[in-house]
Amino acid sequence: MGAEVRKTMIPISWFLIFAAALFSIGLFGVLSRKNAILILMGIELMLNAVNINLIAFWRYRDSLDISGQAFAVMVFAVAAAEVAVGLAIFISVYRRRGTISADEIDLLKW
Amino acid sequence: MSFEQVVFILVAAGTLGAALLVVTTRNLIHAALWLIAALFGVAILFVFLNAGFFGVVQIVIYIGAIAILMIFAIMLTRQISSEKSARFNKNWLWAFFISIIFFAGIAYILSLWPEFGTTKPILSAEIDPVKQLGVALVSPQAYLLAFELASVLLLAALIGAVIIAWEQR
Amino acid sequence: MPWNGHREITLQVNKADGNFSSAFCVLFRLNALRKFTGKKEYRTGEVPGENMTDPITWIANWLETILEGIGLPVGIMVLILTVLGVLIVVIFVLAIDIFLVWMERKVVARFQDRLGPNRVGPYGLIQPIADVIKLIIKEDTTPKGADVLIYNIAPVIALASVLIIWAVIPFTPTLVGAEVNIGVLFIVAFGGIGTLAIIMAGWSSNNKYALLGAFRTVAQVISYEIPMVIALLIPVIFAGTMSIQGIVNSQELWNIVIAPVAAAILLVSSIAEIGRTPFDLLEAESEIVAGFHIEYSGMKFGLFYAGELLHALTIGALFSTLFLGGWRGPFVEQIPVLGIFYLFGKAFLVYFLIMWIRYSLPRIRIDHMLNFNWKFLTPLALIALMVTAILDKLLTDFSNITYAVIMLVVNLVLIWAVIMVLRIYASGERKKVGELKPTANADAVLSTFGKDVSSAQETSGAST
Amino acid sequence: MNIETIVWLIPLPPLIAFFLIILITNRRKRASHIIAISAAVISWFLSMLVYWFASRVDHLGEHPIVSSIPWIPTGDGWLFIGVQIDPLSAVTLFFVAWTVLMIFIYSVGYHNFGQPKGDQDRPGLPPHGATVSDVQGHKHLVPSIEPLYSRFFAFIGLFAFGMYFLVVSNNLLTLFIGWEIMGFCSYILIGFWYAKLTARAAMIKAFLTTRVGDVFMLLGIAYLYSETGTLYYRDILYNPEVLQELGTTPSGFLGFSVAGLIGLLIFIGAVGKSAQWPLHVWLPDAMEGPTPVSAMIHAATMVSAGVYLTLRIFPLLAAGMEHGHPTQTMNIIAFIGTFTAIFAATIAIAQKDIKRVLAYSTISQLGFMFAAIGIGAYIAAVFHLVMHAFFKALLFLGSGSVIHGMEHGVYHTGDHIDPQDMFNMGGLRKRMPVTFITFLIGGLALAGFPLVTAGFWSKDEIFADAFGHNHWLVFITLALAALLTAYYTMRQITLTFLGESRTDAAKHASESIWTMTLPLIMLAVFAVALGWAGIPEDFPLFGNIIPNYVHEFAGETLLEESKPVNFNFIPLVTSIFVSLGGLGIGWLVYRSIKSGAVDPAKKALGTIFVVLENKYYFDELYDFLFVKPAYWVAENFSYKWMDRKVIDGAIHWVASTSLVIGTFLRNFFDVPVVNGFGDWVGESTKKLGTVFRSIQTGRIQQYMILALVTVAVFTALLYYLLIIGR
Repeated sequence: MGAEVRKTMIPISWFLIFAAALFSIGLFGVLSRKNAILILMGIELMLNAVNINLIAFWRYRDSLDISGQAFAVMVFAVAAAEVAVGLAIFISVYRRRGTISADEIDLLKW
Repeated sequence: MSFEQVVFILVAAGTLGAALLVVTTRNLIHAALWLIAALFGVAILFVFLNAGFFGVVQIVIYIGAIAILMIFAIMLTRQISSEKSARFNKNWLWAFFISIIFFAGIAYILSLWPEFGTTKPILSAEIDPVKQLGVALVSPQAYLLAFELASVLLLAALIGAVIIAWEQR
Repeated sequence: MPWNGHREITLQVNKADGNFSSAFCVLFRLNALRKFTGKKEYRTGEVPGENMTDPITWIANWLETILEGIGLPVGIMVLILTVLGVLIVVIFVLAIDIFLVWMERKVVARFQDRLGPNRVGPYGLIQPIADVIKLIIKEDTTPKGADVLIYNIAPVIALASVLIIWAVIPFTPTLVGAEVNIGVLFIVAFGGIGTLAIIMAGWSSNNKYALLGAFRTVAQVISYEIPMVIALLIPVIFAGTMSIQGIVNSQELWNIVIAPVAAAILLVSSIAEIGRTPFDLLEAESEIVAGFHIEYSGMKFGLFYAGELLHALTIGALFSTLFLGGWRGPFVEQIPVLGIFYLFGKAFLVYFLIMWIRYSLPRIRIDHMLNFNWKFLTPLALIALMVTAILDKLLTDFSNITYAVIMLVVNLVLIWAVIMVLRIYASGERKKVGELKPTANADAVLSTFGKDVSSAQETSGAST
Repeated sequence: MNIETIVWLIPLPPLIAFFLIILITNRRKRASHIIAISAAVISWFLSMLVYWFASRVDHLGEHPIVSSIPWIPTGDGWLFIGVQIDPLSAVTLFFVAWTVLMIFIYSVGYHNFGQPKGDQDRPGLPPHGATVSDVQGHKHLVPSIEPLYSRFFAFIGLFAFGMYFLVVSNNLLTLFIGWEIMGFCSYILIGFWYAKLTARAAMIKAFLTTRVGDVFMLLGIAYLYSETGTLYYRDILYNPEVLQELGTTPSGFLGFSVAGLIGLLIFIGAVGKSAQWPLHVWLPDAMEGPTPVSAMIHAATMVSAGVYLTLRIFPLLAAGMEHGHPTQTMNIIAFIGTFTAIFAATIAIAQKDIKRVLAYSTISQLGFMFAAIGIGAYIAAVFHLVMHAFFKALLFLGSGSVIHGMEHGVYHTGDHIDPQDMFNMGGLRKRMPVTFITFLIGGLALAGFPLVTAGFWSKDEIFADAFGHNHWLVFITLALAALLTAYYTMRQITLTFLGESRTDAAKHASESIWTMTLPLIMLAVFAVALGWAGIPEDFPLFGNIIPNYVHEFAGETLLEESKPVNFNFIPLVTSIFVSLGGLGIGWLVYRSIKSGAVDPAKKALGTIFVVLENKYYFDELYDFLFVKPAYWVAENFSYKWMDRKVIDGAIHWVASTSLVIGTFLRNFFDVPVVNGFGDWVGESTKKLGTVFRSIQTGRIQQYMILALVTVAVFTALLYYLLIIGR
């Protein structure tokens, strides 16, 4: 692999930085949005960032060691489950309290 | 700058932009659609990593199921675009700074990593990642247990979702 | 002949499209023998597409040699060829689509004992052209309070999501768009995109009927995706690969013979997927005027319409690829181009079947639709899948013919069992409907009738 | 699917049927018997498959069909369990499969499937019949269906499982398990009509009596395991070193060798199961159970299991037997067998109940087999075991059919007489021909009617062996027993079928339905034809028509090929004489009995007959010896003294003292110290809570921000300290 080939190919850093950025954006969404569904979206973004990292490490390190992909699969499963339950909770909360804004759901305060 | 890199930069930029719009737009449906765009971008990036399988799975699960479910939930909770309430809660500045700090921290730590600049090794033609993954997921030496646990988790989520969203009448 | 040099280049092309293939499956590349991953081995030297038996491949190779002659870099060459291929196929398919309009109208007319279009051109063949022109020159309205961007994007996505599927359907042994090793999954994925388009349309038109249509769509399509995916898995089990070309190659014996149950499930759930009668709840005229595309007019509506028709044909092609042996047919090994005709022949057959169902059956109620899916289709699909998987493992070291026979027999048993269960269920339902309705004071009522209880019950029994 | 797997699968279907019926279909009678019978058919088919396969392996004895799996980890290594088919188990499997299947089918008819529910039938009582009104509207009584129909099929299913399990198992442990399962099933099936006092008593009696034997058997097995460290047939019974070793080492008990003692102990188990004297008392009472049970458990399979076991351990018994002189144990077995044969036969001639006669004849025939084993006539014993299983099952089923017919008559006439008393019958041959023919065949087989029937050949073989090895005593006694056998068989046939009907019920008896007669016919075929498989080669006229299949096949089980005794006319003549003589006498004595007449033998024998009628007063004896003392001890010692005085006293004392201590602790420790501390903690926590609760805003995002800020700060801190700091 000569230098010019290196230049034409994508280093892992791009993926990692991209994933970090995506993660932070998701984090911001989670922390700042009012609407619970949007918080859920933020969480999805973060999970996606994680997946990007997993796959990237799988691809750039030892592609025979499949664990990266396996973990990504688990993340998919967890994400799906989390969305299903989360949305169900939001809907029932909405039925009871007429809102799903995160900071109006504060029955657990002092 | 090779063709590949150009495409990557375009896709990545698009994805990040979409993600930013997700967390900033006021209109929930638009946010959801932007989320879909971002997820699609991630799928493309998966393909860049020779994980076409994950690309398609991403589309199936996230766009085909999760995003649509979210839109569905948004419609059910009737928070349609017309709501003019504040889109952020009052400590959003904190959140902003924390996110920035995290990004900076992660980037900094990563930059210290010696192999930061490594490029892809050649993926040898005869190994089929999908096949490998399948074998690994169901072989007792590898991830069979985790796989089964994931399936149990999904089942539990299914039932739980049904029970929670059940309308008692 | 510059074949040696050509080989190297093509190898690099493969490396390149190894990255691109499933990302830009939209890009339809005409690369023939490199992507051909069938059981059949080509001897070096004898290359299909040299002669006129496989003209498209031949043209492709010719173009490649030329472009490489001018000295373009490989990437650009691939890009050009790809875009070219995409254009060709899209145009081809859309042309068929226009013809479909005429066919649909003719067939429905025959079903309803009418003549159908017969004014413009011979047998009204030009009618669809006229329709298109009408649609184009129609006023293009956008409702007030609609979400303009989404409103306008939705039809495009709707059509594109159908067109994309053609990227992975193999036309001939040597001609397949994107030979992705996960074609089946790919199809499922872009089915989901179609749903998305409908939701966008329904929501963005700011109309409650449209929104209702969108809701119904989500409920229906997402639930019917499940049995469809499970049924798709069964050919995958037989072929041992998710690549569609691989599945076609594995069908010395058509899959429908060894897995009729899966075929039936796939057909039903795809009909539900494209929302045709009896599953046309998403645009039920009598309930929610036209469903999600109620606000659309002009060519935007045209796109939806075309998309729906084309989707039906796509389902046909898909079904024939997965269960009817795709391009397989006599002499197709010698003259690959025949495959196209075989494929479309089968596809139109299935399309006709779908139309037949559509124009013969009434629409079913929405709760029935959901019950039918969750309480009947999905369990059946799961059972079929398990049975097939277990049998497939059990019968590994049997000869093909035994394998096929046993599979068929088991499927028939399954069908029989299903029919039995349905009969029991139906008789129970009939009893429930037909039993004597509770009355305030049975004796009084019966005495007014002047009969004793038994005869009253007999009459009620007779009345059912 | 190799043959070993099939062998493993044989016992399974009945067990599955048991659970299916118990758990699911116990309310549906038709489904129950369909399940049970189809299970029996599957097992039968598999057994036939295995038998066919085994009979085509040559020298099956040296290399039988074996497969085994590790079961229990012992200290060093594993305890293996497994299956084994050698000639002995093959032939046993053969007759077990046939009889079980036949009896399953028979039970459907016997329990009146398809008849209406009884008027006052209650679960736990035999059906009393149902009144139905026909088209003319006048009511009459017909047999009614058994209330616990499904349960019955479940139980016999479980029993069949036990029997198959015992037959196919390849070690004494699993054999013992199957043995005990059968014991339990026999218990619940004898007491199937648990509302009858007699049935209850009989079930308890049977269980306890067999328990006595089983305890000894378990001792024997344990002893064997401790001596050899294994319970495999192949390891013990088929390698000469071990046998030699066991046979020669003295056990220090009355001069038995170890092998002898083990053999004796296990044999006692067999005595209990096969109802040999002195543990024979339970079998006649066991006739309280339904007739299919009597036929299957108490004639064909379970009681045969005792003989099967003894045959199984025959090498152990014969160990240390030098040139044909039987060992001490074998002598004991021979004695018990012979004694039981004659003893039971004598009782049998004085019984009135048709089933009891058969019960005693079973005991006596089993005695024959044990006697044969005792004198080393292994093959004769196997032969007689198989033959007896068939014709005795046939006889029992026939008697069941007779009783059924009689009950029908009783329902018709309505006068309350015992349908099982032979003196109430007579002349049934006209009423129920099929039953008569088959019963006659079975009876002749039992009596050993010359040349045609199976019983003749098997008994003849026993006689020949006894004679050939010069066991005079055994020979003569058995001959006498055979005479009596023929006598009471003829007595039974005559009383039941021949002559004139002595009651109206007998006049109106009717033939049973096909589900009952079909098994009779099948078994009758075997009762005749199977005997020809064992004709000795050097028998005049017949010898060479059919090869002596039994000898060749079953003989291979043993290590050293046992020579058939060369032919001699004396035993032949004897057996012909005794059978024909006995039959003749029986017919002469009983051919013309008027209704209500006393047994003519009673006039002839007088008091002896009374003794025989009362079974030598063995029940009373055991009652006096064991039961009464047991009651006394239980009442006076266990209950009054031990339980009331000692145990209760101790408990009361403990209770009162602990009460005192408890009050003390509560007042002086619990309330002040523990509670005080607890309250203090609670109060202070509340105070703290009021101070800190203001942080808890209930806004999840604030919490998250808080947490993340902390994380960020600490990470930065650590990073500074750990990386930059040095």
